[in-house]
Amino acid sequence: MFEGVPLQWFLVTGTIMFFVGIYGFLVRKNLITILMSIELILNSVNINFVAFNKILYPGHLEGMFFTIFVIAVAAAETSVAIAIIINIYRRIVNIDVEKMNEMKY
Amino acid sequence: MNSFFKYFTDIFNGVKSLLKGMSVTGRYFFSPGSIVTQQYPENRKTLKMFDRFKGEVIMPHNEKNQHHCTGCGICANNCPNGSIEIVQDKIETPDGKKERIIDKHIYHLSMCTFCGLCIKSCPSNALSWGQEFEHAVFDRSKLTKILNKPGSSIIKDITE
Amino acid sequence: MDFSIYDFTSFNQGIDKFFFENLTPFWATVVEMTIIGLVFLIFYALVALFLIYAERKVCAFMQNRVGPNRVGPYGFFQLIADFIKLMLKEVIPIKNADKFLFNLAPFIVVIASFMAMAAIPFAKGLHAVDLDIGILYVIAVSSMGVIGILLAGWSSNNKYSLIGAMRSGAMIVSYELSVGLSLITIIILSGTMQFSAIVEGQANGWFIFKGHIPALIAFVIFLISSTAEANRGPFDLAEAESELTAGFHTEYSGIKFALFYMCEYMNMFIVSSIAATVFLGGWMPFHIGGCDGFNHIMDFIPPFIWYLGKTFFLVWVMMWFKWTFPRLRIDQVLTLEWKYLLPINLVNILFMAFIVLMGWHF
Amino acid sequence: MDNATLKERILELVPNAEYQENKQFPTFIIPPDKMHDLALKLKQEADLAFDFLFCLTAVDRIEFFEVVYHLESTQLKHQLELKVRTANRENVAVDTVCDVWRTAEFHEREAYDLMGITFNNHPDLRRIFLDENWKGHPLRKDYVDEVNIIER
Amino acid sequence: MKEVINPPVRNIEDEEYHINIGPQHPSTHGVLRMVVSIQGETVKSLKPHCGYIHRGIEKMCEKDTYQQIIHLTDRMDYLSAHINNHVVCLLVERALEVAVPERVQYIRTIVDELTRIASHQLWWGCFGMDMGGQTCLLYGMRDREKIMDIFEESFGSRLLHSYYTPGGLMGDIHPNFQKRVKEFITYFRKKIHDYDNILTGNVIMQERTKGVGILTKEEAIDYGVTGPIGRASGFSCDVRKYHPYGVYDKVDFKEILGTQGDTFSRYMMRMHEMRESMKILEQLIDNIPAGDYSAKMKAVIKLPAGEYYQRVEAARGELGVYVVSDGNKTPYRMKFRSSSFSNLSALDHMSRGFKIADLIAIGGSLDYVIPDIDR
Amino acid sequence: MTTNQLMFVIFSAVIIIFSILTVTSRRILRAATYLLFVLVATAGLYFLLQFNFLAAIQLTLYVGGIVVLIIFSILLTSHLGDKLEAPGWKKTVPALFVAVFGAVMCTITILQYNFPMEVITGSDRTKIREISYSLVSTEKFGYALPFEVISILLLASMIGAIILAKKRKD
Amino acid sequence: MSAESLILFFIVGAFLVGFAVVFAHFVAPHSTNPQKSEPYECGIPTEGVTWLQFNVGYYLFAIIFLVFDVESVFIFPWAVVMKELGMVAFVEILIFFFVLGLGLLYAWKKGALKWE
Amino acid sequence: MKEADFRDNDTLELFKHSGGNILFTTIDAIMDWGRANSLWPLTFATSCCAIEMMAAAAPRHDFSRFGMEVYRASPRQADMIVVAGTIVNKMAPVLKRLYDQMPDPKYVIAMGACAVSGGPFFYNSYHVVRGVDHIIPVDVYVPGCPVRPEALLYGVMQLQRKIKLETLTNPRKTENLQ
Ligand code: SF4
Ligand code: SF4
Ligand code: SF4
Repeated sequence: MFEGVPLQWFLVTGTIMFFVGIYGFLVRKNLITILMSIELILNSVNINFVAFNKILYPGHLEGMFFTIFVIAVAAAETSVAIAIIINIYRRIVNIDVEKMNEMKY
Repeated sequence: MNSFFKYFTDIFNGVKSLLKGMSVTGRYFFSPGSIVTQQYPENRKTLKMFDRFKGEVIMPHNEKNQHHCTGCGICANNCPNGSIEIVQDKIETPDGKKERIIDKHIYHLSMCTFCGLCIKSCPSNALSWGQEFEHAVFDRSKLTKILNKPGSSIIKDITE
Repeated sequence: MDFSIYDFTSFNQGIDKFFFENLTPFWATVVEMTIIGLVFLIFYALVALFLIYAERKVCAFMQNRVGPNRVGPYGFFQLIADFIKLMLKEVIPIKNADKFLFNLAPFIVVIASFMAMAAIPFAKGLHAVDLDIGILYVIAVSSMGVIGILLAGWSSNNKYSLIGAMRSGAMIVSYELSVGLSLITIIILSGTMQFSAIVEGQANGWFIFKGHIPALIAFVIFLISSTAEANRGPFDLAEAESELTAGFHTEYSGIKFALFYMCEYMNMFIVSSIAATVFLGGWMPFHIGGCDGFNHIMDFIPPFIWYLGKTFFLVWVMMWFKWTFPRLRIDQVLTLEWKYLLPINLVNILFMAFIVLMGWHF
Repeated sequence: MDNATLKERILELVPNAEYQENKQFPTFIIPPDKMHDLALKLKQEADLAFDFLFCLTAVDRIEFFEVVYHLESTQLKHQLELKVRTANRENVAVDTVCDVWRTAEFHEREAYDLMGITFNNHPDLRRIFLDENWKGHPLRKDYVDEVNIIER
Repeated sequence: MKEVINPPVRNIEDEEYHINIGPQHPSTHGVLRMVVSIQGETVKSLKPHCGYIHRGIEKMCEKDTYQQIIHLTDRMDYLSAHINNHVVCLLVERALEVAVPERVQYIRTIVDELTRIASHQLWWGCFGMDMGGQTCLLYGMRDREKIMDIFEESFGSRLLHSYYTPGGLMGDIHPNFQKRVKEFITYFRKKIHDYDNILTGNVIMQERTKGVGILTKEEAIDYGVTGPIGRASGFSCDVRKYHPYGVYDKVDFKEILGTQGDTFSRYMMRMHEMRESMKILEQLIDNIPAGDYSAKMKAVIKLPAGEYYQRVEAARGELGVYVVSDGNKTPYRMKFRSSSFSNLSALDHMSRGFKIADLIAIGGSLDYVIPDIDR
Repeated sequence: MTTNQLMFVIFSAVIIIFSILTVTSRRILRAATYLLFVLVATAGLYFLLQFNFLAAIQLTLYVGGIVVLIIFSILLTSHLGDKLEAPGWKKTVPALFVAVFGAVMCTITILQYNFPMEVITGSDRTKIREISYSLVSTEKFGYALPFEVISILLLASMIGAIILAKKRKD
Repeated sequence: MSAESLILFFIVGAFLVGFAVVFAHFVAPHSTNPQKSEPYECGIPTEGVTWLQFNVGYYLFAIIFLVFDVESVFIFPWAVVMKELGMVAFVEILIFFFVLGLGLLYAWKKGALKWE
Repeated sequence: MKEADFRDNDTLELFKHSGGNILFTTIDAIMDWGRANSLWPLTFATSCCAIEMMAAAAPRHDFSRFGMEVYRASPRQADMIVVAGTIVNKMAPVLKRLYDQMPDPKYVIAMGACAVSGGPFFYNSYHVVRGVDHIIPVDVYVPGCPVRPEALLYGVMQLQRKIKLETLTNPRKTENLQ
């Protein structure tokens, strides 16, 4: 029943999302927002995976499994990242990357 | 190992105590006979206050529109929060003596605490308890009452 | 077995066909889903209202009272009065609150529970969607609700609601695990996640009986953790009245509060219907193997009634919990989950897997 | 300990205390500067052991204020009433006893609030009932408040 | 290379944060306001702010005669209204050295104990509600209504009766009184099992209260904490035992002492006390002697100049009244030593280091009546 | 325009708009909420592609897990009135340039490449059963090993997070 | 009925609820006074900013939750085929659980499961 | 209860507005019916009368028959405030603030002598507000000390009668009442 949406559309969406994520990653100073930008980037990649899988190799599941594992890894990454962020926050009551140089030991 | 068993006995005892509690509420749920509610406005006809119920202070009048109050003011003095004000009037009795009688026995229901001191201290037993409790009003001034009815007079005691 | 009198599948397909024959597929889908959405929304509102009424009556009876009885017969219109009142109530804008999030929060909560309802089969063939990942879908969708609560608490610029939100956030996410894991026990037994297939699988015995002890344990765990999921007492420490006045919805008034209020009951309904579907056979009538006469009589009760009966029974059990138990403290709540329910659950899954492996189940 | 020995003991501790006849408790008037020391001793000495301060009152005696302490020993079950008088109405400071009996903390705050007696060394001497910016101390006999009081 | 700097370590978990509970709050049992400093959710310290219901009763007493004062004492600790009346009556009687008829003493004792039970029932309900079990409140209130009926039949009102007068009572008890009290005892003996089942044994409640809000015996004495709370800590402080009034010296009852001093033992103390009170009632109810319901008193009561102190055991602990009389018909100075006031002062100490939820439970177990604190 | 196209357009519009808002919003919790929308819309895309399982995972893990965690940490580290500093021009302009340049380049490349169109054949829906088999099976196209490795990854991340986050007792 | 129609379902729900809110907004009375929109704090003006005291307890649970959430999501597909695959699946899950059980045990022993 | 059984009907007459057109009267009727039958009280209680308010909620008298058992702890969700007990000067601003924070339409019942007029503390007390109507507009006064639960229920019914006089065209504006 699925038809009509060309692969490019997905890819373009993914691309734009990816670069928006890149932009956020570069511009943002707050660690949590940076983390959110990274999620955007990962998500855009996932879209591509899934789209490729579905449209180019419909019988297979590789793209999907990759996505699943990416999500799982992202979850693991987030939990550690947040732990780090919280730790930093506890130390200097700030989570700005630019203030982070105070942290150097 | 001990703590391992404790882990399970804790669960067991906990669940048991919870079930015990649930049995109480469950029992009441299934016994509608235990409902104790008196449905006030519906049972208004049958609702009867205890005969000593202190609803408000009233001044009983007999059928000739007479009451016992002499206007002495003792009740007003005894009232702890000034719920009673006596307005006296001077009249001349037929035999020429000047006598004070009651003009208005003002009773602030809004302030009365139903302590009963006025009733207890009234030397001529002019006051008593009314059974009315439906007092709610929209206007506070409605709660100030004049206990002696208009045109009422005092019952002359037989002893006089 | 003959469910044909109460089979909605053909009915559904008929409607489906009707639309798809007369309209383009696009419009057919749109119209169909709009109608279904409307029907569900009405159902949603009605169930919520009924549950609020039921709760008030149930708690009244448990407390030797009569409960609402002055508005309409047996006080049944009480809820309508409440509803009208809440609709006509002022909605107070809160100073310094983040307006966007403040207004968004109830939506998230409502939508989460509303979406979850889509997958529940009310009778044979009577469901909005029948996904092959039904259970996972419901868990996934309802996990969004907690975000609404967190946002509500944070954006209302109030200490109580913030603490309440954090508490219920920590609590709900924790108990989500138990909800999921206890359902896994049944998935092992049934070998499917599709609600319709799960129900079909219980035609000759509910899973709670089929699965021996593990299913029973899973059921109890599910009941406990779903009570917590729905933020109901004794786990209602988010709105712990005696500590935090009204918890995360302290600052909500009027219709927005009504949404939260409704959601609490809806969540209760949804978790109960999941439990009824997964453990108690959903719309499947009660059957005893061998007693054909008995089974036939049971078949005549419409599945919808069976479903509602089971669900409301579980709802009633949850109300019973609420009106009996004192509230848990936050650390007790978390201890219960992480030190009791979760390990037991994990072991239970293994146990069930072992039973299935050995073929000991019925 | 019976009242007679108690009297002796107190007079021994504070020689210039003044014994007052009272049917209920042996009563002493203690000079303000001695009170804190006496309190400590009353609590600590084993034969006195007044560990329970069950009431602390301030009384406005027109010329001066009086702080009344009611003490009991939970082991020996004897009771005692002490009074401390301020010199006049203006200088109304008394030493606190709330380091000896913690319950005095609230009672002294109450006395401060309603009677205007200040307690030296009190850890947290704020008004307890009335607003911080309330004027006057209502339980004083000379307190007038036209706004709030309607006399009968 | 940059110089190694140790950043200033600010331990934000240790920073204090204030939260305000009350005056309008469902679990402060009235209008107490508590400013709680918390760290995480742990109570660091707590400042009670009273006075939201300070009505100036002591000042008003200076303008009222002794009979009139009675109705004000009702309104202090309204849950043990009779006991509050009792203390003033006893004081006047002691000052005037009036012999109160035996019957009056019996009735007063019975009514006091009924009041105590009613108060504890309400407390049980409120405590249950503080713990989150609303049903408890309704059960408590339901059973309390039985006592309210007894009161209303005899004294004409439900909560505040002004029934005692110096020297006696306002009127005699209703003929049904004894019958109803006996009915109540049989009724309540059954119901108190429900109380145990639903709350006392409950694992949630036990977990929440055991070891929470501990007050040792020394601290209890130090803080002047009396009543069930003091006894839960092992402080034997029952005025009924040590300074008997009424006919308490003639009845046999136990002063039950706890050892733990935690919330749970405070809870248990009141449960025991209800049973003890019923025991007292059973001993007295059939033996009310005949006689007058009041001693002969002058219409205007004037206490001889001097100071008087009277203590009784109210439902929440020791209630004292201190009167300085200058020989007039009104007292010169009247001070109520209310139990809740002293009990409250220990709250700060008791709740330190526990969670906010525990604070509510501790507050519930203290059972303060705010107008009793504020007067 | 078919249903699918319409849906896709809606979703990608939501994704793009809200991802832009995510990186530009100055209120951090709003940014997280926008991120939530992006993720939900992505889940919608997966539904559209009939990867139901994947969509459910996206909702459970991303929306119900990661976003919740992010919101939790925001709740802990920022106040209601807080606004992030607006990034200065010095940062924005190059970043914008990079992003726009990259996006345009990639888009052009994608559009120019000739992907095979109209290849949809075979099974239209990915059945959960297939997925499960390949996840658990140890044969070719089986993911048993990653499945186990994930558990180790989770263990590692959990230990790491606990070590990092636990209050040090000093 | 297809899965993607869920989206329409979503939209209908959101729209109708939104309609209710907007409707209520129009019919409800409005009035203002200076204190109405102040935050409620038991009738006392709030002091200081409203923000939560930093409390590690809450989010530590969120972290552990996330980890277990990933885990449970992976068990779902396993559970579906457990019946058919039998022993292989059972062994796999044993290993899986063993590793995760270690994690849980670690968290337990470290006191991360104790709320403070 | 019949109209004639109620007290103070003449004051109620004064509140009556002249009727609108038929459409509006039906809507008004529905609206007022909803409001009158769904009065959620704020948990607000200061002293003795509060106990009787609780007694009214207790099984014997059961507030919930009126649909009133939904005590809301937050003023944002309450429709009505039952001022049960004495209000003192220190409490007055708090009460005012709570009242202000309630959403419209909101109603006030002054329960007990203290709330009506200061009651036993009218004379000689230095800290008592003599009637809450000095602070907030009161709809119904229920005297008594304490008020019997039945009397409170009666007061609620009086309030319901008053609510039923509201119209859409002439809504109740609490801010103008003062
Ligand atoms: S009522 Fe009695 S006391 Fe009062 S004025 Fe009349 S006669 Fe005197
Ligand atoms: S009952 Fe008491 S308060 Fe009421 S008028 Fe009589 S004396 Fe005054
Ligand atoms: S009216 Fe009477 S019962 Fe009510 S609060 Fe005032 S003093 Fe107490």
